[in-house]
Amino acid sequence: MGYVAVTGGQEAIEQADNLSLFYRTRNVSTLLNPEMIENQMRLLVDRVMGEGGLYAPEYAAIALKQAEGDPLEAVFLMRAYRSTLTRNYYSHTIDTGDMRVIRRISASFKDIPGGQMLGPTNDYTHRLLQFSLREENERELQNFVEDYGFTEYVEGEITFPKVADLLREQGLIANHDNHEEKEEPFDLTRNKLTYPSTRSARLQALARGETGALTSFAYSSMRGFGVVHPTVGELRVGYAAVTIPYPFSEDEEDGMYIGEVLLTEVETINSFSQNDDNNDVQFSVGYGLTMGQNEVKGIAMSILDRSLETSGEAPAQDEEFVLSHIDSVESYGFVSHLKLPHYITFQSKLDRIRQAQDHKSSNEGEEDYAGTK
Amino acid sequence: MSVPNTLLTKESQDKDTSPILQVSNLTKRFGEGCDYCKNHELETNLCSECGTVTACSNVSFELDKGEILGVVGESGSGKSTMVKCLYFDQQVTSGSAILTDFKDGETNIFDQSAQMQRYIRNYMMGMVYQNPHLGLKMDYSSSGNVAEKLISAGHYHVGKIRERSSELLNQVEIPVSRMDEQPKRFSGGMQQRVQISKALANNPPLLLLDEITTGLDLSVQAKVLDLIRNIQREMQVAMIVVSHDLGVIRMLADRTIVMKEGKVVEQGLTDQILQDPQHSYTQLLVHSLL
Amino acid sequence: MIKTTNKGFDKVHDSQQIFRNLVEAFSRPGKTVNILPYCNSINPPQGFSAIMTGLAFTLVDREVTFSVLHDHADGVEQYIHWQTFCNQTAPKDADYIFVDQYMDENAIDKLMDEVKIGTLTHPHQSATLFLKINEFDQKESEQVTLSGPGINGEKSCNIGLCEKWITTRNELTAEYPLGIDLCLVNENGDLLALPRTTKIQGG
Amino acid sequence: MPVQNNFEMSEYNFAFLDEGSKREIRRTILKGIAIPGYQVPFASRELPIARGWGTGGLQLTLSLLGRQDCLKVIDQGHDDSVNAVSIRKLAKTSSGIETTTDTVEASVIQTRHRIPEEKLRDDQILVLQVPEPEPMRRVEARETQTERLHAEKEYSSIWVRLYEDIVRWGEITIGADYPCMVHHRYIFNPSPIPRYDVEKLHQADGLYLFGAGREKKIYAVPPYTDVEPLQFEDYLFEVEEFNEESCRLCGSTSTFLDEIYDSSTGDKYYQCSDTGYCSKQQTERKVKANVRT
Repeated sequence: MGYVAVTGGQEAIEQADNLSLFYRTRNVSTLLNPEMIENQMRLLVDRVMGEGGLYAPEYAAIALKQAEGDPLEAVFLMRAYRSTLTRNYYSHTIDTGDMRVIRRISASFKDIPGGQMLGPTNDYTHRLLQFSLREENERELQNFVEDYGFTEYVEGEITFPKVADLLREQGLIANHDNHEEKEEPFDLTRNKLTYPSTRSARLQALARGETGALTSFAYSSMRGFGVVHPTVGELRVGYAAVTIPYPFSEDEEDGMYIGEVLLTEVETINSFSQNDDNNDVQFSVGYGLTMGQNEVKGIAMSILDRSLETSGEAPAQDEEFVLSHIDSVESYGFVSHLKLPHYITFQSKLDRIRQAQDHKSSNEGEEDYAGTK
Repeated sequence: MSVPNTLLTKESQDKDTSPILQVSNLTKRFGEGCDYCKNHELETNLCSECGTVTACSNVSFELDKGEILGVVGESGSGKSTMVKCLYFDQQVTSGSAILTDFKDGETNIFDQSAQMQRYIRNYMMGMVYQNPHLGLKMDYSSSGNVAEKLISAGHYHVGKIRERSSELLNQVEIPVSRMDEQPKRFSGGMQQRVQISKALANNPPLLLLDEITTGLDLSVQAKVLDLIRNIQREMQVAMIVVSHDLGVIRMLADRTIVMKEGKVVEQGLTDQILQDPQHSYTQLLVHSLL
Repeated sequence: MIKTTNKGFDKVHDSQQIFRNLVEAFSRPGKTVNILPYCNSINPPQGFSAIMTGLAFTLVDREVTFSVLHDHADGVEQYIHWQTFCNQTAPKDADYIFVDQYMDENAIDKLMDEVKIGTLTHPHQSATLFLKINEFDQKESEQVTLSGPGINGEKSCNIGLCEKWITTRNELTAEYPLGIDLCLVNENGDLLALPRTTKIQGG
Repeated sequence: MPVQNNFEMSEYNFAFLDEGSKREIRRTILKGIAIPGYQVPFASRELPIARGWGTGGLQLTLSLLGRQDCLKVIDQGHDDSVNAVSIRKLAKTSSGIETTTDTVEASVIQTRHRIPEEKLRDDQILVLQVPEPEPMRRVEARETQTERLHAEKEYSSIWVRLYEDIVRWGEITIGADYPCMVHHRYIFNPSPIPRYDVEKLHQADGLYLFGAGREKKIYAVPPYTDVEPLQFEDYLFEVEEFNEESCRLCGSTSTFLDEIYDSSTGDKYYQCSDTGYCSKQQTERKVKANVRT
């Protein structure tokens, strides 16, 4: 009975689960604990939080452990968990101007108010495989950390003006509609995205999109299938405070601090155009914002934000094409569903092809079309 | 069908004396419009205040059964926009159109829902575009294209669909042996003829023709025009023929309206207009023809 | 703040039961179901119907809007808002409308003139109307004949609606799929649904 | 040895989803029933099973389930297929309700690709998993366009596709997921059930709900509703043929059969795809045989 591979389903699944566990642990000398992942796989954790749409570093670390490091699977675990959470409050809009910045750079100006701040980055490090990591010494590392003398900025102590605001004050940037900013943002979790969508819906879909997919689409635009090839006005990484409306207050503005989140924010400056409202010639800005430190995604998002506001035939200008295909939970799920049995649909197809063959052979020598006889 | 066939008024009623289509004050603006352009007579169709283009401004006319009405004007005069509005490809800004055969013969078809407008298109109109790509599905067979119109009008018998397709394609001189070929493999003139047979498939009382000979060779043009004349004679279809070419209008149209900057500047019998044009713009057109 | 007085209402299981009864009623127009057992622990203010309140608890939250037509609508609306976080709105914008009040012909006309019937692209963006009636089997209401999806052939029954409701409702549902979905309840918790697909004749 | 992926019910909600999510799905279901065949958009939550693996159906099931329910889950007609097992397990663990493999016992049945052989009763709800809810996707890729086609009831393009099939192949070539017209208004995809199952939707006693999680659509076929597979007057809709073949286990000739090849001999044989029904038939046959002897 070779065919019925999936019977005994319950047992088979249990066996499969156990085998996964076996393969994950059989060669293990030291078990990973989620804390290690959270602290030592910082960028991966950030990526999983961003695509998972859930700011919870510890849970992202657990998800990564469970997924044996597969970010797609980890994102999926985060999203599924997120579906069980009741949403009680909507936070106030975060003010990234007040960010406690750990890194900010501008590619537009050499000097900017507040200065460039490289912060933690590998951008200028040679990509040489560091074999010394095999034998990293815990004691030495501890000494390094102690000696480094790192002091974190305290919230509100040091903030940086935004480069885009600098240009905006000079009337060089076309602001997005003011009414847009006042409108309640679209909630992708609670509404189906429909086209044409609002900008807030687009930004949300992009912020949750898969890093690789976003990067590819943005790259296509820069490379020639599109019109957006921007300059990074500013890229900043830092912590922003989150507040929710005070539940027992009638005044919506009354806030309650619930914590801070690490964000990457990117504003890219694009070609200029004539502003419809006041006929001024101004730059247009693309905006990217993602949870954690995920710079390439932030830039890609800002390119796509701008690209989707232009009209044209390129894939990256097609809202439905981009937004329908960047969510990893959807693409990953649907591609992998081909692993499921399709016996019935295949049987139905077999029936049709056999019929079609019969038609062909019985019509041999006559006209193709059965109805003209 | 959620749209019952009873929507068509009885043929038996005597309609010969009344027009089949009455268009009143058809207006189409591209842009918001402002107090200035809504309330003033503008020289051109572009509002200097708000930049709105009034493509059609209060266009009114009637069309009798079996009659061919010519609409002439240079490009940008609003004539194509006008027929596209009638075929619901464009939404009018204001105005009305009444089809005598639809409902009680007093209903403004522009006020109908998209679902109902689709019904009117499918059952009571045919359209031939300048560009065959707009009217045909190039990847489907030619007979499939004709079938599409027939199916839209409620025909679901493959044998009968094929009979009618071959009849129609034959009428426009497409050999029956090629009826299952894709139009993308045909020449421009042939494509235009397939488009005409598709538009005629549901025996529409009203056929709209938008610059259908533009871009065709002269000899092919003559053939297509002949075809239109024959169809009109045999089938008694009322037509609106839009063209920038007064020669085409002269060959086909009983009556003609002349459009400029979105407005009707002159209308009357085609012969009269050609012999004794009143408006200076018409005079210009007629002179350029001679 | 209004104190919660609904300790007895189980937001998980009672609303599940009410929902399943709604599914049954919507699937079989004209069939009467009963939801009293799941609503009788609710104590809404201002003499508002406990049955209506149970339906509101089952269906509305901050993602949709509702409207109440009642002699003391303000108090009731505030109560439902506090319980469900659902935003109250004018009937013309409401997704769910709860009518627990006598309405004369003019009032019916006014309401039915403005309720949402959806668009051809999004016909579901239309109002669901809950009407409280005294009895389905009233003397002044004549028998009507129902047909359409969910009904095996035809069904004759009393629905306790005056002619005005029926004619205005029929007008709103004339161009399917546009229309409203109607749900009738009485204080005993009996409930009967008339989705837009149901043809109502006679009455 | 430990078995992973078990979760403590106390850590999760009854029937997994939070009440707000259920409420949205429930509202959508009611609109779906009120507008048969119309694909009602909904937000669609991520679930612990992958998109494309029945998240639409599962969201419907989890929103329907109450403590009194008895659930049956099948995939390809099988209760024991891995996907069915996994979905049943999630529903059961998170709600504690009864499950069954007997169609007759179930109040809610979730299925992928089949409708059970035993006729759906008026107190049963069948939930179908839908990979691609849009019938017009066969001819139009864009959602904005397909929305408009449905709004205007403009279906000629899919009909022409069938016409072209006939011209080219002498028949309509669509296998499973055969498009149907419901209540004379909407064309819809019945999910990839075989054509053999399509007629069970027409004027049925029970309610059919369809859920597409990835595409975020829910639709319904209420009881006693007209469901007509697209067909021409002279080219009628045809169901799959098994040419007198019978199930090698229960002997049935009136059920949908799986075509199977023996792994060692390569011989072709047939077997009921509805395993629950098949085993019942086998038992009955045995009982009869025993009576005879």
